Amino acid sequence: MNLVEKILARASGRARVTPGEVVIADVDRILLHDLSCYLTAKVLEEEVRQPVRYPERVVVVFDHHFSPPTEEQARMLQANRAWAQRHGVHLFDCGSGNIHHVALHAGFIQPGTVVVGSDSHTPVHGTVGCFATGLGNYSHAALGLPFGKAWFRVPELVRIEVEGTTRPGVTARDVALFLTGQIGEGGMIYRALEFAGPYVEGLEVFDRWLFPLIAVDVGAKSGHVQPDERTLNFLAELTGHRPEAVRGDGDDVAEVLGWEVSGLEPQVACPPTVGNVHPVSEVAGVPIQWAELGGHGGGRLQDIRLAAQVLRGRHVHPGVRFNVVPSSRWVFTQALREGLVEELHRAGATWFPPSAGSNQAINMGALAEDEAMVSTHARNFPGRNGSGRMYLASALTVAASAVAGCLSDPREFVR
Amino acid sequence: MKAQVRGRCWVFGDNVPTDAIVRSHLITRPMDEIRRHVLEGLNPRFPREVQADDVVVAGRHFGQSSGRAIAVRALKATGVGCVVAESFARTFYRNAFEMGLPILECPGITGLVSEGDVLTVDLEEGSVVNETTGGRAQATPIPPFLRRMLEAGGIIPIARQLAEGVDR
Amino acid sequence: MPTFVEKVLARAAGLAEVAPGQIVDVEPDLYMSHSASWRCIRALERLGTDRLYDPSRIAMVMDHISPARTAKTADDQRLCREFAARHGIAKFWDVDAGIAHLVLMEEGLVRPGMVIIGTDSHSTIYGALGAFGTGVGFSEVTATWVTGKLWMKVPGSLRVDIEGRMSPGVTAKDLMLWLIGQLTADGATYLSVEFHGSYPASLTVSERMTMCNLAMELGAKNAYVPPDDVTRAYLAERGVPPGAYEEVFPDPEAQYVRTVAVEVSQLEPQVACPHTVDNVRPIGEVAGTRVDQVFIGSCANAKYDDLVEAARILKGRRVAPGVRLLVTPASRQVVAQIVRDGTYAALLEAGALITNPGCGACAGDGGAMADGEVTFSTANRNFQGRMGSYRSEIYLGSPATAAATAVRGAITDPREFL
Amino acid sequence: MMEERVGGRCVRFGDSVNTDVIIPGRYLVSIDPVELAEHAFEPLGPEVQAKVRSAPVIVAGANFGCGSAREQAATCLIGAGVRAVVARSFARVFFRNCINTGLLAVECPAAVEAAQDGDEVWVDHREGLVEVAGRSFRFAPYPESLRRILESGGLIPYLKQVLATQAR
Repeated sequence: MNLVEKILARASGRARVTPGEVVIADVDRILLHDLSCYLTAKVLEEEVRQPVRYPERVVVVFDHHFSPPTEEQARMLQANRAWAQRHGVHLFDCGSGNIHHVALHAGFIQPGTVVVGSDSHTPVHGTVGCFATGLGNYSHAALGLPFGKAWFRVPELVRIEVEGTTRPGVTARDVALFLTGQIGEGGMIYRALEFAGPYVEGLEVFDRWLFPLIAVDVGAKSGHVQPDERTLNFLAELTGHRPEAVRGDGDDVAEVLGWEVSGLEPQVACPPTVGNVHPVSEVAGVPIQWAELGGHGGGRLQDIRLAAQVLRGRHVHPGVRFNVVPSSRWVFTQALREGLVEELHRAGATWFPPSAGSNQAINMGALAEDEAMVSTHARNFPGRNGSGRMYLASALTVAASAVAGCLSDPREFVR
Repeated sequence: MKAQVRGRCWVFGDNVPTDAIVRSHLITRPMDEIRRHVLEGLNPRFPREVQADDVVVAGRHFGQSSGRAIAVRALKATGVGCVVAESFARTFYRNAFEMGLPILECPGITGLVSEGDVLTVDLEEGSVVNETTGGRAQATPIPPFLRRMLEAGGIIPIARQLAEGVDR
Repeated sequence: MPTFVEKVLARAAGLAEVAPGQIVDVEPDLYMSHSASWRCIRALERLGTDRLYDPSRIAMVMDHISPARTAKTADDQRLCREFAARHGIAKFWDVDAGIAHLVLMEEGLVRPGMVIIGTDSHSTIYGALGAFGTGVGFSEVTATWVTGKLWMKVPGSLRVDIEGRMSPGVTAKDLMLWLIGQLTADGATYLSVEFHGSYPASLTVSERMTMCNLAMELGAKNAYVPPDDVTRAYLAERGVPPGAYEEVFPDPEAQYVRTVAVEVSQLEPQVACPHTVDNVRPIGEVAGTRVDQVFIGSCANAKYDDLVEAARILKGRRVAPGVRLLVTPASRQVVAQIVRDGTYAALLEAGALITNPGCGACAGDGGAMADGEVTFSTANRNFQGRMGSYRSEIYLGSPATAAATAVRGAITDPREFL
Repeated sequence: MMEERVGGRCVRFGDSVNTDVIIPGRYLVSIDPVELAEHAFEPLGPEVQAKVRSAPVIVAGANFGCGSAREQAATCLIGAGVRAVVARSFARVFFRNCINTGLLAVECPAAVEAAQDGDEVWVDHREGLVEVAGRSFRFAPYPESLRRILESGGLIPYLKQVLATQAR
């Protein structure tokens, strides 16, 4: 069995499972953010009327708001706090960081487990070798919270093998964007993805992170990297506890796709969709007014360090506002210790509280018509950020564009 | 669950995100308000003129992006009888059955219909008949597990049975 | 014999002298508009002219909502940016700069003897540098853009003589709240408030800003601290030499409507209770009141000194469980300072949520409360509904009291931590 | 253009009514009098709001309009149909904003003393007279310069006239 089948078989109490069959599996972790917690709790309280069976498995992170701008939103958070307290679930209030980064940093994600969440990018946790996927509020309210279970149709597994050595200025984010464009939105509906090959295996864990992250954007159910020594060391360092890993047997895959990325240019996902990916040379020169490090795929320490490489000795273009949103308090504190907060501030960037940042423009990130933002965020669909256009790119490209005032190839800035 | 839905169709393209079904800033509003803005960015006439039992037809990967269940709830609140698409984003697909909105995957459907055609959709057989043109298409039949959910009106009524393994 | 305001308005009106009650046309030296600038631009469109009297006197700072969270606000802000570019308005600061008042003072644009109008009522703050600052409506700023002139009624003056040294943990904010409690919210309506004596002379410009800022809550038209070496040093640090301004002092024989003498040695920390700024109690009477949120921000108390004061209490301690501590530094410069000296790290490690600089929760940009919630705030207003629900409450006090309150989760005398 | 004599039924308020009560900050995204009027006095509840909408005159105690410099505190009253505010005293920026938006604001402590909620109150700003239920009270009329602004309907219309005259 492959990794997904092994995890789902274990979780559903079966000797083996095969693609296509429906299983009812135990879930080890349920992740809810501020918006979905509210809606899920409402369904649970009003329609299901059952207690939360395993509160210790439930993690709520307020990340879309770093501070409620309206009374209506304050009420929603107040209701969430009361609900979390009543049921004894884990709560991380505003300013803790992005839901997925917080959950991982706080040690809630372990290899071989079933992780479900209302956020569609929940598959990102497959980075450490778990089966992770996004479910709707009704799944959580009807089965997850009251019974600790979820139904799954066992997916077919597709292995994506990436090899090659990228050139300086080309990052894991560029490779991930490139794959999104190659596979296409919806190209992998209902399937699970295994990211493999020397390129992916050679990456540090927080760079591998960027691959399972794209699973949902190509329509997949989940994405993972087989856990290895690096994964286990990473988790041991994070939590002080070295977990056991489950690995797939390797043969049970429906399809194997391969890419060689040595010659790759930096990539940009252009409006209106995540799959509309172009090499930076095709879009360089498009004026931008906003730049942001943040979101599920950005705001990592790695991103902040990369941006600092570009901004060292330079200043943000006067026509651009550059927002930096750390992915968690840990990252923020570490960036402060490394002097990166001062460095980026001095270069003209503005620091924001750890959160989802401009995702859906709840505290920030609404654009005027004809304005454009380049960011490390995961989505660029129209309507999420006011009237403007969103471009997605690597931290290097975001920083380089912030300096130039238009989409720019970061290789001109880092050598 | 009705066995058949008959109504005018509204046609949308590929990769329609949930953000386009319900825009982000509306999600905390009352459903009565949200309903009046469903899919308005793609077709402003839709929320104003949609009638009970109308059929939404879409291309590939309908309902991608955020897994917000409110996208399904809002579509349901417009009175739409069912959604027929080339394919669905998986969270949308789950949400639809879990909330009792009939949907059918029907490869080739977008080539068969034009906006405003009258369709008859048989949910049990999975057949789609374009009464305006006489064309027909066969959808992937709804798997028994999900059909049961749909017949129950969603996941909540059968949750206990599922959890206790009556299904096995 | 003229007071400060009579001298400064006479100069700006081109008259030898003016008397209280007289209506004069003055030529302000600087016109500040904040996030309301788009309204000024729309009013200008209604006027049907594009001719500005003197673009170099126009200053715009996008501080109240920073950055935008709706397309409408984003459009309004873009309108301001484009207007500034089109008219060559060099004194334009975007959403990342901070609170307008602070930005203008830090940039050395506010100088003794100047007459400054602003679309913000707390424009009285410019008195901290010996300037005349007053709040006006946006239509008035628009009219001044075009004509360079504005009518003003010369106010009478209130003189406050303040002597003594305060004990540690008691600040200029406590003094002002106490004074507002004593004189009430309209104790200085239409009046120019002058602060004299050894106490204001002993303060930093930052603390003087707090005093002149809060004078607005007495109903004052403007406020004033006589310029001195502290003022000159502040300006010199910002590249403004003494020759670049003319200090204005009241005549020793000046006529005041009222004179108040205050001795501050025995003053305790003070708290303004809901829902008016003059509902002031000594800390002992409200200590123990449970809070959900603490906000350290606003033009009253989010300056460098204020955040250092708060951090002194928070360093090595943690915000009480269940309490949110929201810190919004006043400006980019303040952020740079607190990052450099470790204050930022101390606040962060104590559990504070530090936002980007700006008006923040004081202007309704974050920090909203649900029914029944309570915020302790270092801002200058606690009116019903100002931070969310009409059924929530705001208590006002100093940064030190705010920090102590955050640690305990209930209103706390900061002297317990010093 | 403003008539010399305006008035009607009055609604009475106490001291220090602040601008956050008159028009909460969250509505300042608008400058339209009618839109703003919907939210005037919202913190005090719908009964008070209805009273204000049916009363052309506000009678208030000391320090009316204290708080922020927001001009919409005057604009929203105009939108609500208020023609005059008679107070014991005004916060100064509010007073300026009234003149500048063409709303009559009169300080007349004796009239405030005499007026009961619901009384007929009429103001003649040229004569400097407030009538309360038939009794007359004097106040100092506006200086010429302010009267011209007020009678033009506010500062912007006034300035428009001035600019037009200069252009001729």
